[in-house]
Amino acid sequence: MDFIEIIERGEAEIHYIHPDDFREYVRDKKNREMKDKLMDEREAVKKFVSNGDYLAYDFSSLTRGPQSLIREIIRQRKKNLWVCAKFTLLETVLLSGAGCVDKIDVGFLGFGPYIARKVQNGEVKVYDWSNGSITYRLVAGAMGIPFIAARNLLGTDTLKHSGAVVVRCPFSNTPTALMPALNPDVAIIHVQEADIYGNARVYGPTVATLETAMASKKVIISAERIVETIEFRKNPLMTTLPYYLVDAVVHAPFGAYPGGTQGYYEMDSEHYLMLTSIADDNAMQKYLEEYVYSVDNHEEFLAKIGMDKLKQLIRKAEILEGYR
Amino acid sequence: MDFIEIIERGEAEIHYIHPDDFREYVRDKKNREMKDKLMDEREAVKKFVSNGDYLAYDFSSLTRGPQSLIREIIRQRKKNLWVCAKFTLLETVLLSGAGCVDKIDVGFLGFGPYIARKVQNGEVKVYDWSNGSITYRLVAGAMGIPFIAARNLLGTDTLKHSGAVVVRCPFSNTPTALMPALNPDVAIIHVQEADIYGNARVYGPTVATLETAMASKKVIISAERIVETIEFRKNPLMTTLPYYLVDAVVHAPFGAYPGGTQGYYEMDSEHYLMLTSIADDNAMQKYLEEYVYSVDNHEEFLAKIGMDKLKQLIRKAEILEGYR
Amino acid sequence: MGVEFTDTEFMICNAARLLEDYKTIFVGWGIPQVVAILAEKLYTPNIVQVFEFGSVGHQSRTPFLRGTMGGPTNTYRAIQWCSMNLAFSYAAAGYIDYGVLGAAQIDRYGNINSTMIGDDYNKPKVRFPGSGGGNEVASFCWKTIFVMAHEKRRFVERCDFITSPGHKMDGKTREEVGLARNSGPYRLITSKAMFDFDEETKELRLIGVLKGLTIEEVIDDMGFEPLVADDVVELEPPTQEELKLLREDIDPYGLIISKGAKFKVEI
Amino acid sequence: MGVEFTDTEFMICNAARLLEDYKTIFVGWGIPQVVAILAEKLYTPNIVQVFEFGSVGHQSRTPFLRGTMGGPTNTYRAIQWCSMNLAFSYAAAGYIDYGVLGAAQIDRYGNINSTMIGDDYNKPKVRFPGSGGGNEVASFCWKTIFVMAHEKRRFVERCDFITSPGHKMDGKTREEVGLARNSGPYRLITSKAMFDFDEETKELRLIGVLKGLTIEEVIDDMGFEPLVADDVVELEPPTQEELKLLREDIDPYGLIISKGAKFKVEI
Repeated sequence: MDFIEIIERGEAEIHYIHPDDFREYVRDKKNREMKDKLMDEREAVKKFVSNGDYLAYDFSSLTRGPQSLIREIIRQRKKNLWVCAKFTLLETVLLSGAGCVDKIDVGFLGFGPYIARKVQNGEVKVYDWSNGSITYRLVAGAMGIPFIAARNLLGTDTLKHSGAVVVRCPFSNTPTALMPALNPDVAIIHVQEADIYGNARVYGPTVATLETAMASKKVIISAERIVETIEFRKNPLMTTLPYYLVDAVVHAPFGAYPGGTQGYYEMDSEHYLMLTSIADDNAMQKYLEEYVYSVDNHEEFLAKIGMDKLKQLIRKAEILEGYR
Repeated sequence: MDFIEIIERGEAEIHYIHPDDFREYVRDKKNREMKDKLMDEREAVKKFVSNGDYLAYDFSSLTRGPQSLIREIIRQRKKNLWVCAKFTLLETVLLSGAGCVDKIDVGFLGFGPYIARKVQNGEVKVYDWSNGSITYRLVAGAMGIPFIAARNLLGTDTLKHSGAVVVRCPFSNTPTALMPALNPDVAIIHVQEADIYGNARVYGPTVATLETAMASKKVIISAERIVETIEFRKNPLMTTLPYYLVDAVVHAPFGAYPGGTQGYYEMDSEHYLMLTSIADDNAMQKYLEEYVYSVDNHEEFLAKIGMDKLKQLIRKAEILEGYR
Repeated sequence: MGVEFTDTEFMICNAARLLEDYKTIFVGWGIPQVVAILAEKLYTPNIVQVFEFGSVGHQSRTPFLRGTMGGPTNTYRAIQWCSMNLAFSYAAAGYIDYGVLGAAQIDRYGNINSTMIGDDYNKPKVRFPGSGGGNEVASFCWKTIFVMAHEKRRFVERCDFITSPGHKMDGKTREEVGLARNSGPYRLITSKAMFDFDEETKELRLIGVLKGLTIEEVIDDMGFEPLVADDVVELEPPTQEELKLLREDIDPYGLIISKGAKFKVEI
Repeated sequence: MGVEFTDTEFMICNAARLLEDYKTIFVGWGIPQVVAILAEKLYTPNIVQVFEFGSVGHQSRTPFLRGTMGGPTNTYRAIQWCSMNLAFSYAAAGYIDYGVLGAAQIDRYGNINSTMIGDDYNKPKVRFPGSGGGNEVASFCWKTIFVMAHEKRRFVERCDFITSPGHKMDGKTREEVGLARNSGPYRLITSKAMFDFDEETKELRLIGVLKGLTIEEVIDDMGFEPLVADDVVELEPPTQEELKLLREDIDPYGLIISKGAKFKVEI
């Protein structure tokens, strides 16, 4: 029989959905109607994040991260999440600290001793990939293909502890890694502009906004600003996400706080340092109590941060070029 | 031994370069220096199109096609080209009529009886793919991977006559087509705006502008307008091609004529009808003599078309929204 | 009182009536574009068109200009302009509901040929443009609608060349060859009739004939005998409203709609 | 006369001096960013930075703000903002010349560990962030430069975990495991020395030591004995010009450059 040699198989458990099953989900649940999807964080997370979900987010707690949604997930005490931690920093730490997370696919598991100890103690299970391989997996998920070929991870222990498979390429005869498609259950994404239907625009580097949204069953976006649909139609090249990828739109000014959002506000370095200095569960629970559990919603959280601080952060965001 | 079953192999000869060879070409020949690459069609084609090259172009003779470059290739009587005819119309017909072409990878071999007869007579050899599979091949070539998985062509004679290979996916167990990467020798692309270094901006649908340029060894772009580099830096999301992908920049107003270019001019339907009515070699050679061989360059060609006609076509292009 | 119309007008109107509102539709060049525009104007104002070269949700201006599919009027006020890869990826991942395609030949399982006629691939009797994006539309979209002139020679037991997949290819099902589950041919609209595909056997099944024609007349003009539904309906000819839109607004130069034989039906 | 500087300042300056002008460089978070900015200001004004999250050819503003790698100052006036997939694709297809990466451990073939310390993957003694984009940088870029504090425990015969590939992994060459031909580790810059990799054996080879240190002192602080070049050079400490730029312009808050032990060298 004609065959291709399998050279190596990574040993990780993978979150994997047959592309046909994903397609059928998309057919049945992703609405092609332009309907008003505006809701607050509470409703969006209640409706679209379930215990046990595989959760992806785009960009980081430094920049344009979906922090108000992360806090709401914690506030609703979601459990047993499997988190896709690619190019992310404190989100995964906070979610783990709050006991929401069982498993983490690691691109970059930043940072601080707190999360490291959770892994060392076996409180969360990690699978090692890389930012590139997780991105490729999302690309495959978005393209509706069962896997994608790649030339990274090869030769490393990262590959052994990932879920990639290495085969001999039938065209080039070169060992080639196959990355299984990744179709998260839910993605949360913060953007600068969206309309009430979910058309969305990201300014600045786009990381994997589009691929993540396309590949995910449920998509919640939060937006600094809600704009009219005509804004997208006037400049269609700037549309990052078409509405039919999106299930919920949350209007969340300062939604990326304590990180920054380009064209709106800079990150709050002091709050950020407070977060990175959390070293034990005591400090973590104290932080969560003060900034998440004890506040009812994002608006109350912002009130606690205070307008003076927010005004300072807006003041620092003087560079608008490229973000309008 | 652990293996993946090969279910079917397409029989076509393929243009294929080992990804390592393409990488080394890129390392040695694609200059990362921002140097002035402005030249006219004659110099660009002379320097960067060789007999026997595998030639790709983006978009069609209807819209934003690189027609002044196509005419120059004919004028220089290039031979034995292998043409990537994806989403293209009259370009391939003209190149074949001029005797420049030996082989065609077919996405869409439009149109008219003239090219059909060339195929029927065996004057050009065709390999059948599809617009999607050729695009996927270019995506793989651009990503530096040896192949890409896909779920098209399956079950068809198109697959049998393509160069795709069908394997059983090790993750989903589903038969999956593998499309070999495509790295053309040369790509010619028409854009709205470029700087002298090759940074380029396309307005409107982008087809596979970026993937084609990334995947190709040599890239010639022609541009309606040459702009300052700062125009790209002020709005980096709108950059379609970064300069280091590009070898030559040709300033070619009306470079897509008789097709149109969005935001500049509409297509010339009369000239186009004249072209589509070419049914035999007599008519073809007469056209080529009058509009290609007997004129020295693009500017002379435009003079033959006449300012009255060009002005009419500019007049018709009233929609600027989205193209500025 | 009678209505006069062309083959093409009949096919366009019947295809347009089939579409659902609030759905995405992958639109090919030419006839499918006119179908989508007519549907948008009359029946499904919120349908979302997708063009393979990278345009999503545009609101095509009229008059329809055949030559400039990528141009400003046809891609006017799109929701997104993107790459061909992305347009096909939307379809591959299941986001595109309908596809509309033309065909030169069709067989009883909905395989279509748009590549060549003849029995020698290297010496075709007739050579067509090939797949274009047709293979992807037929492979990826949930429901593909074919539009084809009703001529005996176009209905064949086995396409001279299967360009784009139907429900069964040489005995193998779509799932067996790896195509997406539950996708595939949905309707065939010809200049005389409409067909679906039997749920069990996946064979072409006559479900409607142009008003004034008999089932026998329709089948006589086919190269094989299709299944026939228990309740074959009469297909209404184009309405005055449809024809007025087509002829005065959408395609006043008759670039598309004037093609094909002329019919006259008493109404 | 003497000059005082930190480990980090030494590594940054030596890495910056290594770069070539008119080349592309894949820049990681933190130290690599400062290397690129210093190089741009002093040595290679036309170097083209690439960030993994999708920024090409930006001209980072100073002062450097550690926290906002994706923010407006660090990605200022880029040539292109794009996706992570595209940034890595540029590297995979051969368009990126240099990469700059940190490491927790390195072995003699340039394999690096940034994942975990210990012999049980499931119960690591120390857990680090993992690959991030490091695996891609080390897999795809033509020449990767590592920057690492010079500590005995960091030089190991076999990394506890090979996060990103060097020249030979457990006896297999890069080509044998499928990595891109002629790519890979180029230099290791530590707080005391510089290494290349022997052309034949691909082993780590000492080629420079910080002025004032001996070869023996450097090797004593390593967990294995490296090859030693015939002509080991003296590495100049940071110049006044470099330090002034680093301390007054690029990193006045000492977010990056203040880290590590302090050295004083007579000049």
